Amino acid sequence: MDFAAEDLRDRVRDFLSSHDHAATDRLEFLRARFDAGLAWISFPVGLGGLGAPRALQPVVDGEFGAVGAPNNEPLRIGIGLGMAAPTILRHGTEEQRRRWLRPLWTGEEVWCQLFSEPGAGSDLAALGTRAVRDGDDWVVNGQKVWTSLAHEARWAILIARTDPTVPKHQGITYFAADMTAPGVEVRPLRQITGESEFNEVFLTDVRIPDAHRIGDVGDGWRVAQTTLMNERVAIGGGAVPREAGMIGVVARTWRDRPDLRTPGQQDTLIRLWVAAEAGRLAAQRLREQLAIGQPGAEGSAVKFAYSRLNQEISGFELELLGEEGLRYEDYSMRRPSIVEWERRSPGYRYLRAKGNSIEGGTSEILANIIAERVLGLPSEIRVDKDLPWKDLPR
Amino acid sequence: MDFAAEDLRDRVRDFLSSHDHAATDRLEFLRARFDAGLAWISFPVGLGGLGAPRALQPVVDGEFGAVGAPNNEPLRIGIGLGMAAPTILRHGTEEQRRRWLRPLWTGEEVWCQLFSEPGAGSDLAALGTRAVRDGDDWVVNGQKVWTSLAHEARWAILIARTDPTVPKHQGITYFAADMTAPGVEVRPLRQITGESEFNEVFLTDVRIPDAHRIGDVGDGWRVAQTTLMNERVAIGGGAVPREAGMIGVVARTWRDRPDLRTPGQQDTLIRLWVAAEAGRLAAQRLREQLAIGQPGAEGSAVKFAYSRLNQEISGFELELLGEEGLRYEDYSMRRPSIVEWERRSPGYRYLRAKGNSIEGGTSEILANIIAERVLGLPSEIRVDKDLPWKDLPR
Amino acid sequence: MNLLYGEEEQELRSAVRQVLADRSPWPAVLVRTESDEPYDRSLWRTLAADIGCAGLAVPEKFGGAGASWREAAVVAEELGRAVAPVPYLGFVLATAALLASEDEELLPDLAAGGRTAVLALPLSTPPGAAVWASVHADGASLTGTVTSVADALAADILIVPTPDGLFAVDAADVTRTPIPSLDLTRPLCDLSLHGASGRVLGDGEAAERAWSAALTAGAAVLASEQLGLAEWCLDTTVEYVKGRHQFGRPVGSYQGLKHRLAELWVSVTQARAVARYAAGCVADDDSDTAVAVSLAQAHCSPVAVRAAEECVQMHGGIGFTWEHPAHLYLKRAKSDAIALGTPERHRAALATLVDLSA
Amino acid sequence: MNLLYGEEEQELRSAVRQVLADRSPWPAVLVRTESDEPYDRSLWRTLAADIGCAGLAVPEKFGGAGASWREAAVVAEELGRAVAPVPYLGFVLATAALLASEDEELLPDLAAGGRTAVLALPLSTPPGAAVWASVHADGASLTGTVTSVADALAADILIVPTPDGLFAVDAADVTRTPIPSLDLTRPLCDLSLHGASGRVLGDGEAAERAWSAALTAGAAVLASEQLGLAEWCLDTTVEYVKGRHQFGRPVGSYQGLKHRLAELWVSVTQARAVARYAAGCVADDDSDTAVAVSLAQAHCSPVAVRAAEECVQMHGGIGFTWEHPAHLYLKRAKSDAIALGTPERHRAALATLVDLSA
Repeated sequence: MDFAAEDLRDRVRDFLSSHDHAATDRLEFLRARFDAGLAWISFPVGLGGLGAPRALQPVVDGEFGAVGAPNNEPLRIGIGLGMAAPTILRHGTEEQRRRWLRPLWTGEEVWCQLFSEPGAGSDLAALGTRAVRDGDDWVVNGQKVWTSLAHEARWAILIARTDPTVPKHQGITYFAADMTAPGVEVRPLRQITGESEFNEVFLTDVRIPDAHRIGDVGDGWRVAQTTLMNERVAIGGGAVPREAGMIGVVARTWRDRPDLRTPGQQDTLIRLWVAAEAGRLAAQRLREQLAIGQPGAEGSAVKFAYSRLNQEISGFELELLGEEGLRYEDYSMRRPSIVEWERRSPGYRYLRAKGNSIEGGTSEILANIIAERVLGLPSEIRVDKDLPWKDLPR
Repeated sequence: MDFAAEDLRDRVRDFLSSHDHAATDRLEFLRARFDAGLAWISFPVGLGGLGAPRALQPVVDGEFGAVGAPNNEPLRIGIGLGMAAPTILRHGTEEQRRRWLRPLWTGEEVWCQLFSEPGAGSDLAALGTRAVRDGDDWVVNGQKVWTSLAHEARWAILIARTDPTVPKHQGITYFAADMTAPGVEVRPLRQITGESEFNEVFLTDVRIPDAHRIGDVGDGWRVAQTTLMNERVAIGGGAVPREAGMIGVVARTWRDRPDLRTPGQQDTLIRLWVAAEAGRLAAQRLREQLAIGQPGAEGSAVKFAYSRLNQEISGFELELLGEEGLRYEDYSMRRPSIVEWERRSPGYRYLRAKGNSIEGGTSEILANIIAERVLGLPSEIRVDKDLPWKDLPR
Repeated sequence: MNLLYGEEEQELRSAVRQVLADRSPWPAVLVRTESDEPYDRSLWRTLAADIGCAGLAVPEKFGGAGASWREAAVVAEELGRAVAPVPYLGFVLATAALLASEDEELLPDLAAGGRTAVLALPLSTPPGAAVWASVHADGASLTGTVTSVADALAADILIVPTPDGLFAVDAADVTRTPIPSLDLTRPLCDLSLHGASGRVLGDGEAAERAWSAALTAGAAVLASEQLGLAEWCLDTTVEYVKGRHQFGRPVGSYQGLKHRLAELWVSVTQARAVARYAAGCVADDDSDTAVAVSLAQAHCSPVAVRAAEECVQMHGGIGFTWEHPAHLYLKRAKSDAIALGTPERHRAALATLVDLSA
Repeated sequence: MNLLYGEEEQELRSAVRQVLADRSPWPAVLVRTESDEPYDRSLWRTLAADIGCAGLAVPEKFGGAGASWREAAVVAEELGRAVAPVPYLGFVLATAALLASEDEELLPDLAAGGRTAVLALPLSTPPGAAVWASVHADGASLTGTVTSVADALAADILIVPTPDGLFAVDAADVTRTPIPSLDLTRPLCDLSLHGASGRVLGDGEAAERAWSAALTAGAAVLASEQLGLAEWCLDTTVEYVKGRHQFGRPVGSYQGLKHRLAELWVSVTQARAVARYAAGCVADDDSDTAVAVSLAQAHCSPVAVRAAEECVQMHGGIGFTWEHPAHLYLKRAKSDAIALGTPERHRAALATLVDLSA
């Protein structure tokens, strides 16, 4: 079936004419939208979609947005939408898809991701959380870390080791874990900014029905690739204007505060401005490539450059401010749900930016990826490929 | 025997009273000084020395210098003095010491070093020049490179492979090679500056008597360590004044040429000035440590920092000069014997400085040395340790 | 503004690259640097006339191909990749000055790849600089000197800015003294005019606009040359470290080098975006052109220099020898960084343009 | 000038290090940052009085130990290593001001480790800055505010610069408002004086000389603190990457990290030399003192920041958590970089001092 943007606009208009968003309960409205195949249009019919091209999704979202219809708060449920859903769709059973996808999309059930562990960060496949078969269940023990939304989530995508006697990539299995099950303990993980965006999750004899296994036993690493690939695709939608982000903050400070300016800082500021603008144009060029279907490896470059730039600009900003840079806002423990760079203090920006080169793939790992996958340089000598997981040096 | 500086001064005065340096032939004078044990005073009696502490050498050299006595042109024969002599002393036979040390010290016989090869730079022990035993001789074939003074040298210290079937460090033997022997061909190696300080040396069926072997067969790598250790000890004698070297050149240009100055360059210039001064003080502190017998690993740091600084300053200088930086002096092929930074053009400084991070240990190798030997970080995984040389990947 | 390459640009690139590979491999470039004939005139004729590089940015009404500076910038990328000994940069500057002057007399011949012209200014002159008052006109008779002019040795016509207007002068009427140039593949010369006869192309503000437009277009095209040069250095270094073994491993498997090369690749990726943006702005006469061009120069100059410096360093000893091409790129990269304004000059210009002065 | 540590300095270092290890391990420091008692007064008494740190730079005639700023700088190294919650930097500034004022009344008590004083200036004030005219004296009665003063919360005496002279004020007579400070281990406060009674220590040029000397000595000692901080970060990171395994290898065996740590070690080595030189110059009242101090600040500030930033990064996720000490060092390092003048301010000062201004 060939879809044109106009067909989709018609469908939305038809839907809206029979569902008055102002008069319908928010959740009812979202469920109806899902059932009409107007949720994620590229998903199959019956699972919130129409089998339409993914590229047309903005058309649908735009139509709903234009009339002010309620949305599913995509930022809040980003992990479910971006990572869990594509994995469930691709590797889940029909029953799993029907059970999980609808409340995931409507936001009734928030999902989180139980992948990283204290001992398995960059080397995720070294994870040590154990899942042992017991009748129709799996019994899970271990510790996960850097889990956004764990304290709000109903479900988690989880990878755990089901066979420690084979090499590390082979003994992993992928599950959906019920975050309300006994033995799941969520503790906030406090960051250097004083607040806590993330959690640690302790799993003690948590029972997961085998029916909640996604993919085959021992095939979890391959299943997780679907999740991770979707994590890295995200590069933002539309064009970003000049001086968006941190460079804009410091540029405004410079313009508004002649008292802070010195000739010696001008050249440094412009170097940062140039780096920001070069990064912005490179990201724009990448979006143009993606739009015409050339994948382009520049995505890693964009994240790599962005991290460094945020750190350099925020470091410069503090020294530019001098005395004001010595003063912080508030180190007391809070639980923000998103990072708001511009509305926070310079000290917060400086500290929070340190996480940019660690979260979502360290800059070192990104550089390895660029070196090996883009430039084709020989890989590091690997000592862990063929060793059983239990014999790995740690 | 305990030596005091005063004893040594007396000896020099005695020597000078019986050898009028103005009336004596230069070579005769130097030979007599050697025979009097006043050449390298830490060497044994009979081999140019007195068995005196090395730290007192400046006293003797100072006395001779003060009266204007002829010297042995230490810069010209640096390889012999700094590397060949300590190796011959330590590993040579008594006959070899007597044959080679005296004309080496007087400068009658210039020495060069045949170590590096095109395929064995940082990984010197991978060298492929072969030496095969034939009666009382060894027959040598191979190519050496980056050989200073090869075109003026009478002798060379040479390492060559005598057994390719054992791991690389074990199959090497150390020789003294007669540079006038048949089969030795010296070709100038032209650098990016246009001129040629170095040579390539091609060895074709060169016969070396076994009597010119230094150390045991297969023990050449150990013998070469004496040579290389002495190469790296060199860190210059006295205190260096502020703004010596390249930073002084560019600082003078800045002061003398107000037309070139811009506010945007001042901060960069001062960054370089600070780096130069920090490097200078670090080198001074190292000398103080050496003077009280604390070895200190800072030597590698000094060379590492010096290379980068020279490159950064000379790069800055060219851009500061603008149009003048576009003009070179002369790319025609010449054979200078020493590098004269200050008397040459900015373009030459820029190009020649590129060699600083390659010659005498690349900056990458120095960083490895610092990381592993100073900081104690785990060494790189080595795939070549136990492989026979002939089976190494190349 | 689209920052990608169109299909026609890719075809143009292939054609130029093929000619350069056939006719100007680096050993030939190296030998030529010490010959009596530093420019390859025959190669230039092929590129300019047969491939049509000379007329790309020239509208059809002046006998050109009616493409744009975008396509001209693609040619510069390939010439930078090959450090080709052709007078393209000087030609770009002259053509841009003539286009701004709407000169019907010279443009058709130039666009057809007939005669060659250069702008008679020191190569280091940045856009927006007050032009050297080093040549004066007495009527149509020009006297004075201009130092460090690029590509003038290969030119038939010199476009000479003076305080009295912009003039076209027959190169044969000017004394051209070659000078030893840092960049072996783009030799400079000093010009000396003793009453040379000039044809006025414009005066007053029109003349200033003309050479200002020329310097701007030249700086944009230069950024693309720097991009191509950086790409060659990166590609060549990557290939070398894949094959060079030390300690039983390819040196390209050591993370120290890998991370530096990855960082360089990131910078080159950005250089491609900013160079495309600058070329596009000049092509469209966009109001952001001055910012785009200074941005491109401020970014691409240091990237090209770093690419060439890393190329030398990662080749180890061999990269420090005359017999390896790395030095040709190092010299071109450093010379390009000074050409048409150093990065620091362009940053200072940006500070004014985007209201970030101290 | 000798840049090494003497035997007595090494003994002093050992004593201080031992006390800090026993009494102020980092978990205790971390807990204290969120307590009501941000300074460890008992620890300070031990260091100041028992070990004798307070009197090091004070001549015997004022009741001190008659050592010098060299020894005081060694103490700062160790305190930087431990991000110790004691008011040493403020104390150094106050002592230097009192020494310059030759004040016989306060010095003996301070030198004995009795009362504690700080200089009432914003921590960001660089040597040579025109002093804030934010407090005015009406006779001996002082009114005004001073913002962002370090260590004042722990002080008994405030040494207050005013346009009318330098005054000693009882801290109890001043309103001290703690402010959330970037650096958790050196909290700042704002001072508010409402007719507080001051004792004049000097006026006119003598007063200016006193606070100028204080800022200079403080900046020199701060460089040593930065050195110690950078050493801790380097040592801790090296230990961590030796033990942390990823992909079956210690991460410290990867060349990318090794080279960065080697570079950091080179910079720290240089920081040690310049910090020693600055301390020596201040101790000897050398004519090169102004250069030495700005050099030390211009070099040591960025080195300490880089060391702390690399410490966070190379620890990966754990380094970004509140429960790991790295952030205490990061915050101190960045705060130190602003304290007593940013590196850029010191470079600007050097430009004037060594005749390299634009």
